[in-house]
This record gives sequence, structure tokens and C-alpha cells, in this order.
Amino acid sequence: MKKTGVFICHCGINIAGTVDVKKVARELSQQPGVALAEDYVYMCSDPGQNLIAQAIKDKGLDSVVVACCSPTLHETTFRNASQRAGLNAFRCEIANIREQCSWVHKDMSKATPKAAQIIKSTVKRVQKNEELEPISVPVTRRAMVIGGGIAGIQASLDLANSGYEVILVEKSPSLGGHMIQLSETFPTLDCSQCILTPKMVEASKHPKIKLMTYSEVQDVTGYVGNFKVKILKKPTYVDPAKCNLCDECSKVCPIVVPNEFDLGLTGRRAIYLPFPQAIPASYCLDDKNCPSLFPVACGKCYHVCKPKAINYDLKPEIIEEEVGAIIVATGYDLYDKEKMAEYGLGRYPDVLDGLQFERMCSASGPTQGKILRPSDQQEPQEVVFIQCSGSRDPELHCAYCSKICCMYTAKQAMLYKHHVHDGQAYIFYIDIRSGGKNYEEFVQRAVEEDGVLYLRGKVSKVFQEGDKLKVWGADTLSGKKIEIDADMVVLAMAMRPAQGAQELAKKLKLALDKDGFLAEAHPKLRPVESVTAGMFLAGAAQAPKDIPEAVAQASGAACKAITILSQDRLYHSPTVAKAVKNLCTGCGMCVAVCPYDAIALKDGKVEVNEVLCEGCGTCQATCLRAAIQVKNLTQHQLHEMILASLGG
Amino acid sequence: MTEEFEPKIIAFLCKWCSSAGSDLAGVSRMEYPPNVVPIQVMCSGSISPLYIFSAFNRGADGVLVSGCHPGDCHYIKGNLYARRRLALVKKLLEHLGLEPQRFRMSWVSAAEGQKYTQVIKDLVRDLKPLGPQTKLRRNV
Amino acid sequence: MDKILPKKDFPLWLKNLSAYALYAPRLVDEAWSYEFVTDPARVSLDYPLTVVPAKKIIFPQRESYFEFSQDDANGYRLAETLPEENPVVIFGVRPCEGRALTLTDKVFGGEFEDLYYWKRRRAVTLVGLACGTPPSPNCFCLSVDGSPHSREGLDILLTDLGDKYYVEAFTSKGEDLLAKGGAVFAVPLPEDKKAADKIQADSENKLARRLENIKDVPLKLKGMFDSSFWDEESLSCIRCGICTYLCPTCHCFDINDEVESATPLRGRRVRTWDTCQFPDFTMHSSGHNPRPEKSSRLRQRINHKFQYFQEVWQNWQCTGCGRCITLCPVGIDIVKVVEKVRDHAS
Amino acid sequence: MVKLEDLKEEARRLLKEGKVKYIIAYERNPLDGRAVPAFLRKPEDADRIAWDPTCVHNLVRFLVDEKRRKAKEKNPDTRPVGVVVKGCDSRALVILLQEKFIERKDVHILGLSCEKTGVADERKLAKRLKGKKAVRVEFGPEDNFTVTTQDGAVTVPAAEVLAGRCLECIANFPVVSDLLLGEKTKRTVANAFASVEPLESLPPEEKWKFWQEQFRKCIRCYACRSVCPMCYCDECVADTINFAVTADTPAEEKAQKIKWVEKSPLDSENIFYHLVRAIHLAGRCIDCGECERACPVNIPLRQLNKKMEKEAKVLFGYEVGFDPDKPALISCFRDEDPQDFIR
Repeated sequence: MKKTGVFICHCGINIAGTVDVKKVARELSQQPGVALAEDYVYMCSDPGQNLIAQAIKDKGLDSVVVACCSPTLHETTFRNASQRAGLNAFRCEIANIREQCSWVHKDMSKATPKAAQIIKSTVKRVQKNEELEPISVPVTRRAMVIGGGIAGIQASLDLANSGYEVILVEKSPSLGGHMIQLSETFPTLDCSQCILTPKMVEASKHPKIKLMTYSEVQDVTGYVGNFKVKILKKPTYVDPAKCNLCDECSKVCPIVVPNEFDLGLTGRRAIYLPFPQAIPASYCLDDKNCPSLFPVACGKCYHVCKPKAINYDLKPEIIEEEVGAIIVATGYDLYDKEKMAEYGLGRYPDVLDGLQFERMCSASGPTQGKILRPSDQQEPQEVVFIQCSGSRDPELHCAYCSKICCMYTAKQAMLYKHHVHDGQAYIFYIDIRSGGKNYEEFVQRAVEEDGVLYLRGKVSKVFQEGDKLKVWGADTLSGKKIEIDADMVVLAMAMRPAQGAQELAKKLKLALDKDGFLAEAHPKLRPVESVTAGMFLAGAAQAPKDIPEAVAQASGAACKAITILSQDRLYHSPTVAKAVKNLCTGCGMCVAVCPYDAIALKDGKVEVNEVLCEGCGTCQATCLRAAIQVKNLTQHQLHEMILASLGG
Repeated sequence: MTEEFEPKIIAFLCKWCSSAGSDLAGVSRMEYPPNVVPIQVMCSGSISPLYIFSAFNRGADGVLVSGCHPGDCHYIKGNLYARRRLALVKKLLEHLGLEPQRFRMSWVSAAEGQKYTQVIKDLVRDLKPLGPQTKLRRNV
Repeated sequence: MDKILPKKDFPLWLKNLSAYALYAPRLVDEAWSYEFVTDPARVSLDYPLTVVPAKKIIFPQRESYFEFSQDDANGYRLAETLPEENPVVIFGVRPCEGRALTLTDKVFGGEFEDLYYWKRRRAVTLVGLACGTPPSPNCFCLSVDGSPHSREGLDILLTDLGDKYYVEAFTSKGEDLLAKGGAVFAVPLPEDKKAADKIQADSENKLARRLENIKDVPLKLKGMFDSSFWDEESLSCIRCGICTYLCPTCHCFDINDEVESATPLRGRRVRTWDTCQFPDFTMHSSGHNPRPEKSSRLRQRINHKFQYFQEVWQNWQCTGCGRCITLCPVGIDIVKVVEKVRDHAS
Repeated sequence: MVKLEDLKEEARRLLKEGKVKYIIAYERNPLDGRAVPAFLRKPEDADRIAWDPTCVHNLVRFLVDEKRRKAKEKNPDTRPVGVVVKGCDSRALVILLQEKFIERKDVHILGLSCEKTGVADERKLAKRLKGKKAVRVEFGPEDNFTVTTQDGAVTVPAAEVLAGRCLECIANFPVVSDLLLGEKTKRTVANAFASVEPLESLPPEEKWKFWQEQFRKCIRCYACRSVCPMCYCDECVADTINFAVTADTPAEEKAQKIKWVEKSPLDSENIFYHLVRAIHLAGRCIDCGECERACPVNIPLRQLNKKMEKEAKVLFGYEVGFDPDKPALISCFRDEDPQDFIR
């Protein structure tokens, strides 16, 4: 016979005011396997906890039910108390008779039997609880950060400065991400490159950071604290240690392709320096565009390279690393050009996207900071900025708000005015969203100081007429149709997850939200954690963000990663699924439903990775044969609880 | 005048949303009928059709399964599996001739104490006129 | 006591039997079944064979042994739930089923009488119906020591003479039943007797199926216990319970406690039909199952009917009703199996 | 028209060349003309193969036995087993493949097209013949069956005696096979769920009355689950004792066996059993109709399974038993799955 102790808390009058605790205690003491049932005014008080501990020792209780408030409040308290008295913590369960009973009923004659039933059901459960110990796994105390933009750099620096080794993986040849492309940043108008390059340098020089540019994550296995990753290191064919940035190679290279850094506003050679401040500071031979590499047919760059930094024989390498935590900061890309045909992007040379305009404003950009029409290199006198190009349009484009466009459009209009004092900037907008420190003031400055004309409404069409761009729109405030003969149109394109992020998410087994951004574990309370334990999110990979937000989240993610890396061992709740192998037929339905990839088939039978399992029990309900059960909430226990709840 | 029929209801509440929502109803001192015995599970996705059949077999007059709203599931998508599985259960029970009101599913978030209260009130109100559930109930 | 009953007066007789619970064949969803008679006027014995044999009334699929309870006031309590001895009449029972009851009588009788069985058995009067033509294409009663007009186990035998029945009562229960009919019965004329005799005699020639020369089968079976014959024969068996549940001679049961409420404890102990064809029939709690394969279970069915029962009771435990043949979803044919045993080169 | 000789020839070849372990096919019982399952091992056994409208059985069921037998063998013969399948049977096989219970390499599928007809419902046929005994039923001419009784042969329009499942068939020829005989023209049915509609339209109380009478008849012989290729669990909810135990199963695990349902044929317990069976077959039942055919007391079990098949289609756009690589109905979901019943 089981020896269960039932401890009923009065919670002052919170419970005892509506539930006849003495009566419930009497009733429970009659239950099979219940060795004693006692009530006390405050079970969570020290004397209350001592009462439980004493009873465990004196009566040799093998399980305990504390009938009190919600388990979210004192489950840990009572489990610890039980443990101190020598009872396994998992043999203590809470019956919630306050929030779910005494507080919601007034009639004692009805609340009392309900409380008794809740406790009886809990008694049935606890009597079948296994003794469990937290699952413990060792931790590899290093981290991997994927993405070398501002978020990735920040996360890496925070981790490294806390003493943990970091592998920073960036798929392009240089650190910097999109931030390094920007001219000035809102709301302070400080130069983006000026504030970012020191951080890039710091990251590249940090003894704890292993920088892997031009590299991509190929495969991730393992689990929190113990990931094994395979990283593909693509060859740049140029040894950064030897490259002295003389530019001779580029000069002789016969191949010209659009320059990604300038978003096609300029060209580059097949061997090129990504941008002047690139880290690592080295040229890179782009083997996709060099037609003469396999086999080597041209060889011009090799011949002119004095330091002999070029080596055509380099091969892709797979680097294997072990890490305990992973931060994903893969950033964003702009919405596809082709999808914004209605505004003529890609069709008319003087219709630019926001990033192209940034490059144009940048002192290091294609026009050295002058704002010139790509078509005729003339200063535009009328510039139309169109916000929400692709955002907030559930029918045709993205349903979500890209969040940063209101601010950067204001900034860009302002920058335009600073360059072209007599020009006119128009901004079409749906709403102005300027929530953020000094953001609203910034927008007001654009209107008041720089005379930017804000037009509330959508643009229906942009088309070329002569050397002008006709912009047809509506001002919904005045209700008037608006036609502007613009010299340049700048589209605040929607942000979408970076190219390749989806495939990466698959490799990492991360969930995506409906828009393809990485899904956080909880939208409010776990915003930097991914659904997979040990993997964290930073920056625009999770949702559109501006720089301060991306940096804050990156530091948050680093800190979350440190909560793992700072441990010698990780402890995990042991109420996880377990396989009942002799019932398993290997159909794999549980494998398919597991949100954590914690279940696998081995030799035709199910196997649970206890470290990955979160104990949700979806597998248990899916299995047709009861071959997988969550410990301490098994089908058997639920069956008994149902019976007890119905009074039988 | 006979005493008014008081239905016996089992409510399977997911720990993270609906049980928390029910806790909130308590904390807010909302009031609802005492006919429901809650059973807290980790996720609505863990509710096997067997539990529902069994509850009816053992004399439940009504069964409620409540989970997180779609997209809010603590376990990402358990509630979406539950939604599909329990839709089938509901259709099956109705095909058999069980009154549709007897099996109910709801989404109640941790913030929806008011909604939980309403769900229980509605359920009890709907079940009272039906009287005891005898169709699936065992009578040995 | 022989009588004549005009078919049109059959309901009148039934109406006089209000002291009895009456059962007669009725077509329910295309399947014949012995059903409680609510309207005597609608009873007709013009039917072939029921799906479930009459054993379901005497040896019901679920029989309660006793009720148990435990509570503070009364402590433990057991209350036997013997069936009440209300008289029952079953009409239209085929002679093979009557014979089958004589076999189950042996099993439930003897030194340790099974009261639950006998309470019902003694209360029942069986009005048999001779088979003028075989009610099933798979009838083979003659081959297992029965006949289409066997009186064994029955109280009354009706022989269909077209518009009337030739009625023979040969037990006191049967005679009581005739007495209750009073004037509905006429005295048979000699030609009635002759007609009945002829129908009965002719019926023996109408059986399509025979199972002959089976005298040595028990011995043969004994030698074939470990034969691979059973593997081959049982290949198509799907391990359902049709052959045994619907067999009028099969009588195995299981005993379970059905708990209605754990606290306070309330429930009853019941016996239910069980069958050697279910894999759990022989399952031990240790996990050992002496008859884990369906081959061993088919063997058990044949052995029980054609060897063990002979050894213990000197009778075949089969009355040739053919139900198991007709209703087997995969066409396993007991006649063919036993013939193969007979012809098996040992 | 399926040429039986082609099937026999292929079976003969497979057996002769030792390509298969054995072949599960149909043969005719000479006594009553009905087809029964046959297990062919020798090339000459192929002569026994039958193919006619009495080939009702879903022979895929026997692959479950084969798998169990093989698991116990020390040095199992790893050659595939040949199996003759109709369209519906092949969909059952797809489910077994989908659930990884059977591997494709372990089975050699001899597919037969039911073309424009299907199999006969024995009860309908008996009624049509008004007591006369069929000794042989054959396909053709055209959409008819030729039924031979003691009084000679008659032509019966197939539609009059077709099994209910065939009237609502959505795969008149196998969807997976190694050899496929007969016409491969997809037959379309106007309404694949017509049979459940009358019951669906009844108010709850009348539905209940219908089912109560049906389930009251149940004798729990479990022919329905025994004949079903999908009911391959080692241990069923309906079994009262723990099955999947071995000599070394610990006592705690044995004690985990839940008595969900009593063995007693009480209304409530019969219903419980059939409810569980129906929900466990949701998204798995391919309507071979064998449970309904095997039921000795004629409970219309297809009404339950067909209803679930219909809901899978209507609610979730899920068609059962066509694609072995698809996830099971209940191990996937769509964002747009209906939730109007959730409030």
C-alpha cells in the first residue's frame, strides 16, 4: 500500500473561507493509500513546511500532495521541502484548490467537494509518480554565432569579453552586414561606418573570437550544451596574411560584375575587395564569376600579385567544431525587386531602394556622397520617398510592418535636403511610427527644419514620362489625387529574412514564423530564445529591427547563452517522454509530431533523447499504442485522475 | 420541485495557457460554477481521444479541452495537433448521436481569466438542460 | 405426448404462456437471432439458423457472480447475484442446439454444479424444430452422432407439416407447456404421425455435408500435437472469436472484476464468454503464453472438440450446426480440417 | 478484363524462379464457390488462383502475420512475399508502408483492377437470388456478374449486388503494384461518402437510437479488428490483460496496463471499443469494408470509418492511402485547419 501524505493549506481564509478544509482532510484520510491528511493555516510558512517534513520522516511517507495555491507559486517550495526530508522531489505534487477552486466559488457546500475531488485526483497521480532525478549533461563552454552583422558582432564581443570562446561565422567575405552599407544613422546622424568599424576590428582581433568569414554552417547535431557543427569554409584564393591591398589584381581582372556592396550601382571585378574597411582586409576571388579558374586559364591576377597572396589551388574545407550554445543573427534582406514592379524598381534607373540610396548618401559610396540620378548623373530636384513598399500589404506583399522604414525614410529625406538644399522631398506614408528614444523629435525635425512634405496615402503607380518619373498617389487627408513629376523615387522596401535563412533554420531545426523570420520560444517572455534549447536569436533574423534593438537583443542573446556556458553541467527536467519499446511498432508518428526532434527511430523502435525532450506529451496522444509516455503524467495516471475526478 | 441538475465536467487544461488563465480567474476573484474538475496537463496536444471517451464512459456529463491560442503554444504546435485530433473526436461523437454541447474545446490564454470564466459558465449553462449523460456512461 | 398444432394457432399457444419469458427467432438487420417475444402474433418459425446460438440465454455472455462494496458504514460487503429462476421458453431451437446443451450440461454439471448455469438451464423449456431441410448448407449433424430431428436436450420437438406442426413433448417441462396450450392442440391422426416420420427420415438424406470415418480422429490428433499441419491450416485464421462465440457447445469464460467506483469501492465480479482463439486466453501474468501462435489455437479448438471432449465425456464437442464454417470470415472449414486430420499420414 | 491466366503465369514464374517466399492469393472453395485466402508455395499451386467477385478478403491483412512470424525466426527467408491486391487492398498496403510496418522490398504486389465493378456483397447476392445458392460468381459480361446456381447461369447487373464499399470506391485499381492486370481507367464515383449522409442528417437522438441498437448486438468477437490490416497493435485497448509483456517485463510495467474497457458486452463498453477503433482508424482506414463484412451480427461499421474518412477529406483535405511518404493524418496539421468548433 502506498503511503501518501495530504497536506491541506488554509491559506488564512483564502482557502478555508470557502473550502471546509477539516472536512476535506477527514475525507482524504479515508482514501486508499493515504497515510495521513492534515490541514494547516499556512503550509508554505516554515512551520507548515516543517509539518510536511516531519510527517515524511515520522510516517515514512512515500508521496506527498500539498493542496494549496497554484503550482506555479509553491511547487518548488514544497518539492524542496520534501527533498530535504528525504523524499524524492518528484513524489510531491500540488493540488490547486485556491486559484482553481476556493477563489472562484462562494458556496462552501459546493467548493468543498470540488476541492476534495481535485486532491483525490492528485493523490492518484502522485501515487504513480516515479522517483526522478534531474537529467544532467556536461557543457561545451564555447559558442557559435552565425552572422557577422552588427547583431552577430555584438553577441560575439559580449561572449568573448565574458571569457568564452566564440566562433563567428559569416557567409560573405567580410564582417559588417548591412549596417556597414549605411551612410548615417537615425536619430543622431552619426556615421554608420565610423561606429561600426571599431567593433569589427575588435571582433577580428579578439583572442577569444575565431572569425570564419566566407563560411557557412552545413550541419548541426547534438543538443543544448553539446552541439556538433560542421562549417563549410569557402576558398577566397587570397591569403589575407599576405595580401597588402595593392589592388593590382583587380586592375588586371577582365571580369566586371555588379558590386553587391553598392547594390549594383557600381561594378567590381571577379577579384575584389568587398569594401575599403573590409575585415578581414583582404581581396577575394569570386569563383562563381571568374570563368577561368577551373582550369586556370587567365591567371592575370596571380601574375601581378607581388606578395604571392593568390593561390588557385585552395579547396573548400569542412571545419568541425563543438559548441554549447548557438546564436543565430542572420539578419535581413530587402524585399524582392521583381515584386515591386508597380513602382518600377529595377525597370527605371532612377527608382532606387532604400539601401541604394544609403550607398549614394555615403561618402564612400558610388557618388562619393553626392545625390545624383543614376540615369543622367544630375541632382534630382524632386524626390519622392514611398514608405511601406511591400510592407503592411497582406493582399499583395508582406502583412507585417518593417518597423524601421519610417525612421530611415525621414533620415534619408533629411540627408537629401542636406545635399540638395533647394530640392523638395515628398514622403508617402500610411502612418508614421516613430516610437523610440528621440525618434518622434527626429521626424518632426525632418518636417519642420528640412521642409519634408509628408503625404498620407499610397502611391498607385510610378512610371517614366520623358526624363521625369510620374508618381500617382492619393492624399487621404485632403482626399485629393496627387501627381508628382519626380526626378527620383526611393522605395522603403520591406525587410524580409535573409536569403538562405530558411535553409539554415532547417539545418538548425529552428521554427520559422509565418513570414519566414525565426520564431522565438515565447513572443513576450522568451524573445531571444529559439524553440530549440541552447539556440538563441539576435537581430533582424527574428523580426525587423533597428540597430539599437538588434544590439540589445544580441547582448540579451549572449547573456542567455552565458546562462548555459557558465554551467559545468546542465540540468533538465526529468519529466520527459519514455519509450515503451515492446508496444512500439516503429510507425514514426511521434517522431513527426515532436516539436523538438527529441524522438528518433532506432532499429524500428522509438528512442527519446531526454535532453531535447520538453515533456509536452504530444507524442503520447499521437501514439496509437501507448508506446511513448511522459514520465509522471502517463496515460495510466491520467486515466486514474479522470476516474478520481469523476468520483469513482 | 426536484433539485436542479448539476453536470459533472472534466476540464483538461494546458499548463501554460489555460491553467494559467484559470489561475488568473482565481486571482481576479471571478466567479464561475463549481461543476468543473480541472486536470492540468502539459499541453493540449497531449490529450488522447481515449481520455475523452473514458471520461464520458465513467460518467462525465461534459468534457472540456482547453489550450493555448494558435501560435502561442508553449510547445510551438501541440495545440495544432490537438485541434486536428479533437476535431475528429468531436465529429465522431456527434455522428454517434452524443449532444454536440457535451464535448467542447477552447483556446484560453494565460491572460484570459475572464474568458475561462465565460467558457465554464457557457458550458454549464449548455449542459444543464441536457440532463445527465447516459449514452456513453458505463452501468455495470 | 404427441399433438398437432395448426400454424395459425401458434400465436394462441404463445399467448397462453404469459408465465414464461418467450424467445423466438427474429430477423434483425438480416441476421437471425433469438429475441425476446413482444408480439406473439409476429412469431414465425420459418427460419434457417440463428447467428448466435440459444446458449446466449442459458449461458449469457455476461453473468454477474456477486456485487462487492466497501464503505465506512458497512465495511466489506459481498452479495451474490444468482439469476432468478423465471421460466423461459425458447422456440424454434434446432436439434443440434438441443444436443449442444446436453454437452454444456456435462461441463457445468457433475460434482461441482455451476449454479449460475443451472438456475437458468432448469428454468428453460426448449421447443425444438426438426430440420425438414438443412437450415444451413454446412449442416453435418449426422456425422457427429446427431440428427436433424434429434430430441436430445429438447423438451418439445416440432415437425413442420406445411400448415401445421407435429408436436412431440417428451419431458414433463414440455408436457406442462402443451398443457398450457389447452385447446389449441389437436390430437394427431395416424397419417400425421406418418407424415412427420417421413419428413424426419427424409431429412437425413438432405444433408449436403458429411464428416465420415472419424472414429480414429482422437488418436490421430494426439499424435499430431506438434505437427506442422497446424501452421499450414491456420495460415488464413485471423484470430477472431466467431467460430467459438457462435458455437453452441463452446463454453469457456473469463472472470473479471468490474469496478464502478474505487472509493467508496463498488463493483461486481462477472464472467464473460472467452475464447481459446484470442491470444490473451492463455496469457500468463508472467508473460509466458503457452499458445502464442494461431496455429496452436486452431489446434486447441479441434483438439478440444474432437479429442479432449471424447476422452473426458465420450462425445464429440460438436453438433454439426455449421455456424463456424458459414460465418468464418476467411472460410476455415472444420469439416475439411478434421477430414485432413483423419487422412493425415502420421 | 483481367486475364486470370496472366496472373497465374506470373505467380508460376515467381514461384518457379524463387523470387518470392510464397504468394497470398485467392482460391475457390469448390463447396460453396466462394473465394478463400490461399497461400501458394509451389509453381503448380498457381493453378489454384481464382479471381472473381467473391474475392472480398483484404489479403494485406496476412502480411501482418507474416511480419510477426518473420520476427520470431532465427534465420528468416528474406525474399519478398507475393500478395494479390485489389485497389482498396493496395491502399491498405500504402498505410502499412507509411507506418513503416512493412518495407516495400518485403512485398511483391500483384495488382488486379476491379475495373468498372468490384466485389459482391454476399448478403445482397443471396437476397437477389431469393434463396437459390450461388455455386459460382464471375465477372462480366461488361458491368455484370454471371452467377451460376443449381438452376444454371444468370446475368446480374453488378451494381445491384456490389458491396457497399465498392459503390463508394475511389481506387478501382491498385495504387501501388509490381504487376498490374486489368484496365487502369480511374472510375469516378459521384459521391464517395453517400452512405454516411442519411445518418448524418438525423437529429442526435435518432442517431443515438440507431447506434444503440447496433452496438447492443455486438458480441465482442473482435472479428472487425481481427480482419483489419490496420489493427496490428500487439496490444489493443480492448484486451483486458497485458500482452506485450515478456518474461523480463518488470512488474511496474505490467501494472501500467489500463483497463479502459470491460470485456462485458455492455452497451457502454461495446461503444467504447468501437469508438476507440474508429478514432484509431481515422486517417488510416481505407474502406476495404472487411470489418463490416466479417461482422456476424451485421453492425454497419463502415458508417463509423467512412465518417472519419469523410471528415479527413472535408476538414483537412487528407486522402488516405495513396502516398506512403505522406505524414499520417494526425501527425501533421495545416495552419488553415478548421477551428470554428473551438470557442
